[in-house]
Amino acid sequence: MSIATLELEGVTVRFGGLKALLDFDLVMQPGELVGLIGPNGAGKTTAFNAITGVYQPTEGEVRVGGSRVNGRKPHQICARGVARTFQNIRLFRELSALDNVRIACHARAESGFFDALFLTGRHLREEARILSRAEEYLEVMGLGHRRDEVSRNLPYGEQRRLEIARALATGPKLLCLDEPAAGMNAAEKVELMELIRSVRDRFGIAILVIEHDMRLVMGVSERLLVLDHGCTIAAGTPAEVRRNPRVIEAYLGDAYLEEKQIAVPLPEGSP
Amino acid sequence: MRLVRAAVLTTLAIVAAACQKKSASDTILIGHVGSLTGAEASFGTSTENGIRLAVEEINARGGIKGKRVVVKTYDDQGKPEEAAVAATRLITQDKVTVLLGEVASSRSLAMAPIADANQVPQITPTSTNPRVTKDGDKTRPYVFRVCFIDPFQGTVMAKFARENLKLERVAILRDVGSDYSVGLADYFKKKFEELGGTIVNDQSFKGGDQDFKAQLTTIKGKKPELIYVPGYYTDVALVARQARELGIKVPLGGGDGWDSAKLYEIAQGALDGSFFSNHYTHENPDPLIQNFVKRYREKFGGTPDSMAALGYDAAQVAFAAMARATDLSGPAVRDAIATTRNFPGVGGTITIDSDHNAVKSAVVLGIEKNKARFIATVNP
Amino acid sequence: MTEFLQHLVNGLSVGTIYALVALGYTMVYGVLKLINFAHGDVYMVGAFAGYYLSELVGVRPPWADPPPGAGEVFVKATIVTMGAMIICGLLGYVIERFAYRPLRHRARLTALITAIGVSFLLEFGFQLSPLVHTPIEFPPGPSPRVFPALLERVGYEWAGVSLSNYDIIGLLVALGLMLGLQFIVYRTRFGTAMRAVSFDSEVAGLMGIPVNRIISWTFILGSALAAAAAVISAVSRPRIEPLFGLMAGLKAFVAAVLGGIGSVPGAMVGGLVLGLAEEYVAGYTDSSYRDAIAFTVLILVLLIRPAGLFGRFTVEKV
Amino acid sequence: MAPLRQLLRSFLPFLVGVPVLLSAQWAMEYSGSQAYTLLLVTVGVNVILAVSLNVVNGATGQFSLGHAGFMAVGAYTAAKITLGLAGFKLSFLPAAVSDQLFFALALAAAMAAAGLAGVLVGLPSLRLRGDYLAIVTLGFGEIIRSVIENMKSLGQATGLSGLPLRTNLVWVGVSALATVVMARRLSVSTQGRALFAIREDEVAAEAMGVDTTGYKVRAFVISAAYAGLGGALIAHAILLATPRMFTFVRSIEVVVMIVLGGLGSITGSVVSAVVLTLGLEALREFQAYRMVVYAALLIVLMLLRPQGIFGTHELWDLPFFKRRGARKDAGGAARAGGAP
Repeated sequence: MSIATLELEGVTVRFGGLKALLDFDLVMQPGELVGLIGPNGAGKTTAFNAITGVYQPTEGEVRVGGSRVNGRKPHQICARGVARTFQNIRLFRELSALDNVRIACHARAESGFFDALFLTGRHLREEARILSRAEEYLEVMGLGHRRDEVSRNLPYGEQRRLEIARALATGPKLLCLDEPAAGMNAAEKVELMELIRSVRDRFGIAILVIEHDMRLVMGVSERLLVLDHGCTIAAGTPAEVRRNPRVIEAYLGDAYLEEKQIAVPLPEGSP
Repeated sequence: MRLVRAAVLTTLAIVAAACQKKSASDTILIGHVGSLTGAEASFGTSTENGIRLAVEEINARGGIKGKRVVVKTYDDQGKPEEAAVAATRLITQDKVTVLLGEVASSRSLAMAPIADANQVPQITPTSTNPRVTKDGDKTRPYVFRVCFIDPFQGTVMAKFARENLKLERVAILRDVGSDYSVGLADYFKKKFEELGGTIVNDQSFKGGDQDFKAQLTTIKGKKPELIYVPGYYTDVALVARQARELGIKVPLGGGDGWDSAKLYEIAQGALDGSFFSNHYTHENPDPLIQNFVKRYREKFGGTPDSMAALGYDAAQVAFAAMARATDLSGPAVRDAIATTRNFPGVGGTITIDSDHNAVKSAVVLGIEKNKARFIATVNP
Repeated sequence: MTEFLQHLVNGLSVGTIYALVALGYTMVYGVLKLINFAHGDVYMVGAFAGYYLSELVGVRPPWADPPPGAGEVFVKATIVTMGAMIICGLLGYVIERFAYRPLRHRARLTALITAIGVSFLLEFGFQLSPLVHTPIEFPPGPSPRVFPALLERVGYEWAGVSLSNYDIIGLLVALGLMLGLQFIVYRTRFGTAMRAVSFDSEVAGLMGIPVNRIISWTFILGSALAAAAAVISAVSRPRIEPLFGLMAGLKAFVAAVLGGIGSVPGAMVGGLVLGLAEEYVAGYTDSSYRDAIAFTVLILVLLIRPAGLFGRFTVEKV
Repeated sequence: MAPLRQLLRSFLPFLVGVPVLLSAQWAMEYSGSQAYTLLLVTVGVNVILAVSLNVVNGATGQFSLGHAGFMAVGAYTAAKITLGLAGFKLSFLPAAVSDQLFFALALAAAMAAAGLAGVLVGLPSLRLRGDYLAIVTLGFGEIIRSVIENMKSLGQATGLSGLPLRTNLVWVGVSALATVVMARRLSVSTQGRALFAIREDEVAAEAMGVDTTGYKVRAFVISAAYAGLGGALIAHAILLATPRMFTFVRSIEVVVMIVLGGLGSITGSVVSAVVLTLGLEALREFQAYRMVVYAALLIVLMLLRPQGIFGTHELWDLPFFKRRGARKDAGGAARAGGAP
């Protein structure tokens, strides 16, 4: 068995007395597409922050590619192959779409300040490589025509896609997407999920995606993890999770269930 | 972008206009670089007033060699770089015959090499640092001063304190931001210790500070018999008040930076019993001095301080030299300034020595009932 | 011990002035998040306003013959102080209205530059030689002026430690103003509106709060506070000149940052701590490092508590 | 052949610039007119200061107010070296060449020393932001000045005087050129973009693999090194280094230059440094009124053009220069117009 791309073992994050995430376990294998769902305030983003080094886990261990990353800074974790997007879009607003992606390519750059100041061969080759790679990612995300647009002027959906392009450009082994479809309409959402799946297939990377819309996430992910109040209440294939009463309870409340006597429907094409 | 273009064009137009002005042949242009704005604007403005008074007088007497004297003043904001640029402009563009300034040694030091290089004599009214007229070991050919140098004034007060007042224990409170104050304090300390006295404490402040009680409290604990505060009147008056408020009863001592009517106005009697060295005293019945004080009052209001008196003297020395010089070329005027002997200035009788320093006697003044009184003359 | 106590008194006396100026600073900052570089200069204008007003009302010094009665002293001191506060309040309003408001939605550095411009304008404008000679000489010109003794200084001595009624009045006024400000900020409608604007001026505007008016009043209040500080400081240290607000402004800013900028009690504590730190450093060590030490203290405090003593450190939500 | 071309490209601005500067210097000397030399030196030094400060304040978005402190470190380091080496000559070289070599050494040392100070000042930037950082950098500048004022070996308040005249148009020109080239190459390189990322969103930059702490310190170091260079040059032009030259007011002047030019715009900094320096010189005739006029102009300019002369753009981005290609880059033109 190959080394897991990401392993979280008993990760707990506390803010003062508040337990934002409790005893969280997650193992992701290369190329896996996993969904992380749960109601508001369930600790999904906290889990992301613990993985990417924005918060330090109070307890537990985070391993990327087999080595422990607790206490590492976000950029170091990024260098080990974990990239992310943000729930509230955090693009470099005043910079062009191309520059946004090129900045992310920096994570794999080897030349230093000296090379930049003296225009060494290494620097020039690197710049050329970065440019072509950045353009490639823009194309992949369907943003080629927006190359020179200032990112804050892009339409909302394109900003979301640009964030994904930017995250991809860091050359990750694991991509963490924080509600990538938030604020989109149904058609756009489906389109985006298809795109995410194709990205996974094309680059062969593992993807962890937070999504509110259960239906959507069930459609694309092979495995689901459900959080509520910081606790993992369910894990497994979409089909398993769908039937889990705790999930239904957390999501919809007992009253709703009793009244309607329904289970969460399965979207088309899911296993 | 119209704005940019407009700004650039205006700048160019003003520069061009400034360059076009040429001094007509029936006038003599002298330059003054002074701190008219900035933290030391008060001193620069005084000097400027003194110079203006001197110019007015010389023109009333028919000018020099039949030519009117015109003074051109540039502000340097109290910055050495600006002083250097202003001096360059006065010399190379305005073609001044003589350069006057600056008050502070640090700025005069920035101007001196330029005066030397362009062979235009510079007379500084109040820069007391010995290095102003020296370039390494040799005297700067074109730079002169009409004031004391730090060693002289510091030494005078040390001798006065030790020999006339028979003091044993003295504390120093110096303005660490002013080369003048640091210079005086250093030489005072050296001489006083040489004469067998003890410096019980050496504290410092920064010009413009509002509160000196921290230093004074510490000084009080050391029980000195005199506190030597070589600084400018702007700070000294507050120092004196706060010393009295803390119950320090010993006299204060200082240098010519004290000399200003403002000192007494702010101090309100807190300086009674104190001493300072100076060039002259307003009380001197000498008509030269009384005339100067009177005319200054008429023109500018208020009593001239030592900065004004020395600015006036610097201009007078320059005028006298120009009158004596064979022609108005830099070297000729320089030679004439260098041979100034026993020139009667309001700040004492000036003789320029081989180091281009003014040799003149100092007076020690005592303060009684919030007024300065002549105590002794100390010859160099 | 006497010396230690004397330093304590001195430090509190200096710290009071820092605190008073810092109070105005911190209020303006709290609402606008703008380093009002001109605050020190408003303080300076306050001192000069007091100076001119006392010339106009003819303040007589305590040693005049006959000495002014208690009633006269009180009336004239009140006129001078209140007058200076009103003049500075107006100045604050004008500065805010014409130099800062048009730039409110711009990058914050932009407003900083106009603040510097205003600061230069006041400093260098006041340094010009007088253009008007009657009834007052204005501008005052670069040489220092003597602030009149509004109130007779009464010195007390206790076990070798001397202090005066000036110090006591200053400290009491500062404490009173701090409490008053706390009251305004937390107990009045105006204060609630101020806090709302400070939190998010856009949303506050949507909630029907007249944002412009609140900001104007904050400026007026802050500037009036500066004037009060100036009069109190100038009475005990009666030398005023056009640049004397520069260092006071800087120190007040340091004090405000030290206390946690935006916090009223923070400004008070920051001012006193700064005053005491400077005092003890200048008194017990080489005094020429006084300013350096003040800044070192600041840097150390900020490295340990990046939001100052009373400031709340906000973690950015990711 | 390739490495040679590489080298050529790397030093191209200097290969063009140095002969121009040399001939300017020669023309100046030949005509015997030194009138504008010192003024041009001040202009050049201000360009160096503004462009280098822009690396920290404009590109990286860190608000530094301590530039004068770095200047002081550079000026004193270089002054100490030239004074210390005043008696030495490399006997196998002509005196002038030997002097210039020593000066080059002094400048390099000035940059190194100021860069080192930059590390020290850059460190708090890791924990502090915005105004807190501003006041701390200002404090560092004042501390540096305070230390100099108290050091006997540095001449206290008088400073170090009697420096040899070493700064000329060539040195200043080359240094200014080097500063501009540095800033420009940085801004189009991946390292420079990392700095922009920090300015735009520190959290996102960190998440995208930018070592924000490292890059902030590096920005400080580079900026400080060039400020030190500026300080060393001005000291050897007026032959003096005194604490008076390096007050926090000096730092503020540089901040004014970069904001007025447009934060982040290299050409903006250059133009504004030149215009402000020459403008103030032109106003010198007005004596004490000069500074009042300057202050009023500052306010009016900021109100009329809050984004600075160039906004965040470079000269070549402006519609004036790209009339032909204007339509192609609609985004750029919209940006140049500025936000409402």
